[in-house]
Amino acid sequence: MPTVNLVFLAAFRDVAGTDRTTVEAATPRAALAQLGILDALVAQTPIVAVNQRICDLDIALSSGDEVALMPPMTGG
Amino acid sequence: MPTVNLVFLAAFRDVAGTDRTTVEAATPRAALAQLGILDALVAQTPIVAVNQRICDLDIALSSGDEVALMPPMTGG
Amino acid sequence: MVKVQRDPFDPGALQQALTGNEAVGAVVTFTGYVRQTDTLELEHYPGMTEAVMDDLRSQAITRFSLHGAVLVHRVGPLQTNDPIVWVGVSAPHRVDAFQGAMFLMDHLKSSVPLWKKEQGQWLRPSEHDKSSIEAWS
Amino acid sequence: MVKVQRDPFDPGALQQALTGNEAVGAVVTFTGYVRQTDTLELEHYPGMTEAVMDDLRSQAITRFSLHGAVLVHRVGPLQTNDPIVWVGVSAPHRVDAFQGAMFLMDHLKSSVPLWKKEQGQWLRPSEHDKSSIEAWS
Repeated sequence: MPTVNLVFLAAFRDVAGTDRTTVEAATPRAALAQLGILDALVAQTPIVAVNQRICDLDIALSSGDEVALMPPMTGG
Repeated sequence: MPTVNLVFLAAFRDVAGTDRTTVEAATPRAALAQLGILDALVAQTPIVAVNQRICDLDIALSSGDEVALMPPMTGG
Repeated sequence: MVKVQRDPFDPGALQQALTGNEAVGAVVTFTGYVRQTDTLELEHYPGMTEAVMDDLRSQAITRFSLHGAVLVHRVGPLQTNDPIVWVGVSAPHRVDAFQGAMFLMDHLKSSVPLWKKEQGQWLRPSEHDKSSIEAWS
Repeated sequence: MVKVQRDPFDPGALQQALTGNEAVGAVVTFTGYVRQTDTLELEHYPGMTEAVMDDLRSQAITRFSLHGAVLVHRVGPLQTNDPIVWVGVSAPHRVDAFQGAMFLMDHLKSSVPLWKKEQGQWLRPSEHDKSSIEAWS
């Protein structure tokens, strides 16, 4: 099982209770389920980036990947 | 018959051969006809202003009016 | 503010006049520059040009709920790369600011007494500039 | 140029970088300011934010035949009246310049990893901002 680094941005830091953690998981969805925050995040239409590229929750992860969970963006 | 001051702007100076002249005329159209340049100007879709307000060629003039003949505008 | 002048202007300094109010969330500016040309000269009709610009400014402020609007147009001889026109508007929101600036520029192109002479020839308005105006009415 | 920074910026100085080329007839700039607020804070995702802005910049240059484009966005704590975002584009003609600047601003609002926290609350995107993006696709 790949070891990946999860990064939580903005409002999602509050949901995850941390800005960064490491888990073993095959997909972003599995990683969030393991942390018990999958439903809470999915309800907030998350954007997922793996190594800073936008992906979906079911992409296959590799060890060392950085998986970012981002709420809808509000710049400008 | 009112005495009015005609002002020719930009390309219309070349048509009129002057930038400014005084004539006695009841309307802008009559003034231009008197100068022999009515057809030449009308062919170039003139804008007419009397005392700096846009009017048409058939407005009744009063003595002392400033009648400007302007070609289509090209600012910006 | 509305101004017709022979001298150059400084876009950064002009923008200052539009800022510093807590209702303003957006400032859009347009600067027109002279593209590669041998000679360009601009003529206006003193008095009327300023009055028409001022009326246009009032129309834009009302129509797009602008907070402020500034129009500056140069006249006289101009060189390649010279700034020729500046329009800046401030508004609470970005869409109004963009719309206001476009409205003003479209009208400056063909509804304000200004005429360009390039290389000795008086320019004619383009069909595009004429139809841009109609889109606002 | 694309930049994410904590420090303020100078719109006039930024515009300088877009001028001085004889193909450029039009420069459109947008400056966003913080409207009346108690506290505003902006977060980004270092690396990805810049990369997405850079990609957006390239898209705009190609799509609207721009000559140049600059995007600057501030992060960190901000005060009322602070400039927060600057977009400037140069193009041969005004319509492309306006379109390019609007495209960039619409995307900065909801397609770039940036998040606003106002008075302790993370903001949600507005329906208007979401639909603005769809209009470009």
